[in-house]
Amino acid sequence: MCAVMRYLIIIVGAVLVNNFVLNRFLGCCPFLGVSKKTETALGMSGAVVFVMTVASAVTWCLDHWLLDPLGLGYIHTLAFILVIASLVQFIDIAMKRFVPPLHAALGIFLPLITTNCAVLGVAELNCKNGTPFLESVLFSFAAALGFGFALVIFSGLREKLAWADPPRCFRGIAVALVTAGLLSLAFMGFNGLVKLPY
Amino acid sequence: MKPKDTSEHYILSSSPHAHADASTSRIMLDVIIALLPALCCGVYFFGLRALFLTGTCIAACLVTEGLCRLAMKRNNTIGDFSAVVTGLLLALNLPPDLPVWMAALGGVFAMGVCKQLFGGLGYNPFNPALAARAFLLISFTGPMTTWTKSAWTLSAGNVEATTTATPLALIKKGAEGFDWSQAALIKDLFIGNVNGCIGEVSALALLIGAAYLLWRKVITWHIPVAFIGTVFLYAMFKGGVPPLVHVLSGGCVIGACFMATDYVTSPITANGKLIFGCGCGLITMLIRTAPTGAYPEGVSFSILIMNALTPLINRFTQPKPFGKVKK
Amino acid sequence: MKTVNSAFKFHGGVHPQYNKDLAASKPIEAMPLPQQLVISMSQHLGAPAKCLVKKGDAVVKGQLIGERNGFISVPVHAPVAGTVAAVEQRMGPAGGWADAVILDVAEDQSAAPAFLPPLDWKSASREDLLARVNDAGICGMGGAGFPSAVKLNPPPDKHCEYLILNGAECEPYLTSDYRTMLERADRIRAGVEIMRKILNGPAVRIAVEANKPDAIKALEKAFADIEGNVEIVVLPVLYPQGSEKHQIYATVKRIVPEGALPIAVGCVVENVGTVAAIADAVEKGIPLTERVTTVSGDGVVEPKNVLAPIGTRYADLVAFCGGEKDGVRKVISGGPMMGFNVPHLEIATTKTTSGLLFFTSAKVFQYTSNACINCGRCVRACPMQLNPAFICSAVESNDIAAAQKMDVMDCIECGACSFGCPAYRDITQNCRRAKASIRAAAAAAKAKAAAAAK
Amino acid sequence: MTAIITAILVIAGIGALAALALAIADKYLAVQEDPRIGLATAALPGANCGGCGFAGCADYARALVEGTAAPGACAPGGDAVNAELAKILGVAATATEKRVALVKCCGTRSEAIRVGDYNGICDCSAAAATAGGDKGCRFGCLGYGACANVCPKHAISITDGLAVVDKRLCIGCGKCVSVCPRKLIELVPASATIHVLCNNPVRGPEVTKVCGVGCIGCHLCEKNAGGKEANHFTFNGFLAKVNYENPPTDATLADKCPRKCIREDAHFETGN
Repeated sequence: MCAVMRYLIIIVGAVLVNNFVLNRFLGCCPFLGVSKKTETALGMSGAVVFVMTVASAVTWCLDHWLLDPLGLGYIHTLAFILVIASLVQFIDIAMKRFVPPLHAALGIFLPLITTNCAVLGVAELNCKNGTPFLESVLFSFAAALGFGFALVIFSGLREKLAWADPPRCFRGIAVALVTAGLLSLAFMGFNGLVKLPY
Repeated sequence: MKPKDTSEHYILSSSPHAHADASTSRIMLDVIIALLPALCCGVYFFGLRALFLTGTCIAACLVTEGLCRLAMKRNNTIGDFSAVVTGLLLALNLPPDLPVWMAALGGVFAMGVCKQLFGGLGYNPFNPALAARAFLLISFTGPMTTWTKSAWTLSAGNVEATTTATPLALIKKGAEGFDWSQAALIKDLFIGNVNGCIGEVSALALLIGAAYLLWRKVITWHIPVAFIGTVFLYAMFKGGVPPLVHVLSGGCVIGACFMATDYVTSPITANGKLIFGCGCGLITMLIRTAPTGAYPEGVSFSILIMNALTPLINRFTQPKPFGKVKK
Repeated sequence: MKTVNSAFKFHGGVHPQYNKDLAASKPIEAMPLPQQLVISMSQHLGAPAKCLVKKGDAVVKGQLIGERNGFISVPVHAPVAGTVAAVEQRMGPAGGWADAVILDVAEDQSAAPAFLPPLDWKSASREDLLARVNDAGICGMGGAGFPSAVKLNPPPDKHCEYLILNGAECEPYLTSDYRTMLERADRIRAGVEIMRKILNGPAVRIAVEANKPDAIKALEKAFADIEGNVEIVVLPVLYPQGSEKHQIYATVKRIVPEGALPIAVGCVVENVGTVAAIADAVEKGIPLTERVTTVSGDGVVEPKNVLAPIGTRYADLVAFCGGEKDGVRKVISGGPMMGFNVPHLEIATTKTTSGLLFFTSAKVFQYTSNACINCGRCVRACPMQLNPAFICSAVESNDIAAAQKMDVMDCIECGACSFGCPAYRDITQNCRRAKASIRAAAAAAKAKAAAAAK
Repeated sequence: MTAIITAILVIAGIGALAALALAIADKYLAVQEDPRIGLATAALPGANCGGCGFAGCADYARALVEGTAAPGACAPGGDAVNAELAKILGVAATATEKRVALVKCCGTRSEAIRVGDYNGICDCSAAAATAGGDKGCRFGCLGYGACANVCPKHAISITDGLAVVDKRLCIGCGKCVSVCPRKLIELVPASATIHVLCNNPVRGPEVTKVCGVGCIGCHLCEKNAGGKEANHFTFNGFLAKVNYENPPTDATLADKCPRKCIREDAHFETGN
């Protein structure tokens, strides 16, 4: 299999087939929290793409060049959390300085990327699968794209739901969760569309 | 003391004071009428059980809708026939041999979870019939993909073979040495003498119904043409199985003409409809032709995914007002 | 002079049942004077006129009783001789309250009318003619009531290339313009020549819908020997063909930018009735004090085209047409697509009352709105190419900002969206509501800014 | 043992590096924000009612600190909050009395006539724009609930075609005042107990034609409340109005009103 094809499969697999939110159910907190407006969802997607790509690159280096040689594979989760947390803090500060409107729109959810299991999840997955560096970064990038894709679709649906008239007890997050479930159901159609190399 | 009211009051309302002869129930009735030929074909090919299954689905939908409205303390909306349409569409997308209770469950899911939970007709983001079908397919994969009773005959070379698979399942399996372009096969596919869901087999009956809907101006040409056109072109460039076989087999025609054109879950503008139709066709063919894909048929999933994208498509295909000046 | 078919079709539009045959064959009939007239000071678009009479004053026919009050305003004249019984607030056809002169009509109408001196348009100057249009109190008689003198006096940087006569009369039931074209084609011609002079010789396009072949013939006859660039443009039958912007597109294929007046694309559109009134005002000196009103609908005994003095109460008008039948449920001032419901018949006609329709329960649809099913009929019908369904949903969720973003301010309230809505939603009313709310917010912001500036 | 020490050292090292990076970022990229914004936001009640004219409490707080708004606009917070704000901003506090909304109409469906059967959107402005509204009195409450729909505290209910304010729930934000197309809602001191519930200034005969409880401007209330000198009522045309600078307290005024449009503590129990 030529390399380009392989990369394409990684991207399609991470965006559609094994979508982080709709298939692996990672990153559900921002998925529900920042999906009320499409604009905010787009901003959040951008932030996640950035954080996830950079984080996976950093964690890969950390894992391969520091932890593995020292035989410290068992504490990689701890180390990853540390790195990711400070990275997010850094982005938070930078964003506040350079794009304040986006910072204001993302509000509490930007620091929440720290605890976004998708970020840690992708680092863990790369670590577990022993993916090479370039593919790790690509996979993380694609996974974040998939997260963003799902988030933006979902925000569109929720904007439509804002005009809907569900029964009182289902208003707000309840009906959003049902919608997310149905969206996940729809994405099951991509099941097995491509065979992931790992 | 209240002053005496003058005689009977006139009605006061905002203009316009004239209205076209159109109503939601009339539209739904038109869809039901348009689906009747397909239902008749289903009954002809699969026997009375198909009719029974259809009745069950419709009854389940009606009862669920009524109960939901009652529980929500809202007006009863059974009279707008939308529940009948959903029940009918769901049944037409089920294999004729599905256990009756599963069909009923599908109806309950369609009405309860996919429609009334969002507030009823007009608010559901996904096509209820398709969501219910997908739900059944995921939950009961076996019964939903078993085709036992009605067998169709196909000839490969000089050998006549009887199979219980659907044409798409055969394509997926890669029926070796099979001549897909033979006239008899195309004819069977067109008439509906193949295995498949109750309502999807006969392209002829479905096209008659679609023509009726177009004539009644219930649907526009955009989605069906874009959908089927994309499937055709994709199959043409992909090679192998003739495009016509792809178009005529499985749920392509019923999906393009009846499911994707569902008002509530498809874009409102003509451009949006074209994008929607193309997207449906593309995803359908991706799922159908992926060698490792889990499903031989992708119509319902493709429409569901495009349903999810509909709000975004609407957002980016807003019409430009007459005389709008670019800012 | 030639007759051509319109080659430009605007987007959307609907085909309501026209039912024009009820009154189309009835010649214009002058009605006997009622006992009392209610003459509103606010019959036009813009500032109401300033009332010049008080209780007890005797007035003669044609006397100025309300003077122009601002740039966009027109004067009001007494249609008949009589005595002022009161000057008080009265409700107009659109539901707004304004000062009105209650005039007891004198039995003896022999007193000399106070008309303006007749002018010969060929020798009179452009300025004199314009002043006459102004002094005669002429405003658009099609519905909006825009002051004609303002329309005929474009700003110096704008040149009028086309004078378009609106004879489309696309509203169902109404036949007043049709009868005017049929019976007063010569007056329309005289008006066209006067307006051409005022506007420095623009090309003339007379727009008539194809369902009025008699009117087209009458106009062709009257205009047969006219010089210059004059064309009768036959428009396809489509509502709202009479909308200014759409008529301009259908006749000369120009698109009026949003928020602009037709003069922005070198056009002036005037209703045929107004053109005839201008001819009378110039050549005979008669101010605008009477107009043709179609009284029709299935709830009136004898549908007619009535020539009535302005200020005639609807009760008197319908009495002249044999009275209303039993079971009338709706009374509409204007046409069924854009007209106003009135709660009672004490309301009086104005310069813009083109019709008065009475509908019994057989023709009245009472409705309850259902949820939008997203069918897209309104999007296909909207001549302004808006998305009425989404605007309506947004307004119903009190999201006025979203409605504004979807250009609700461009809505012309033609009603094509509500007309075809299978869910019977109040789309037009919601658009109107959003527009009112946006205008109110803008006015409040302006007032706040003005207060802050102080 | 070495493994544990290596692990501790590695993690500590990563932590130290990250801390250093963050410290540098904080020093060079930080945005200076007035700390008073946070203080003011915290001092506000957080109801986000918008009664102050800003989009929520945080927005008002920002405007306060930037000097584009003055304290005293927060009705829900009352004096305590305004004093707190003034302290944060370092300006003198302006005392505000608690005010509540009053619907100046008592023409219920059973008392005031309707002149048409309205069929359209259930909204007062929409109804008022349709043939001037279906209520006979053109100054009276239409009862389609525009005020109730905007009330952030659900303090307004529609009873028998008339909007009624629950004084205990009302926070005096004034949103209802601006949406009423008839302009008949007024913010009045919560302590006032006698109100004239009518908004129709036209002559008596015109009023009695359309409403059983409309004020006809008979001046009896003024007479009963100690005459003109007592200055408890003012008049606008043929409409009595309570002078809320000097409100009457005599409960019998209500009974003595021949039109029954003067009500004691209109519709609601005494607020706090």
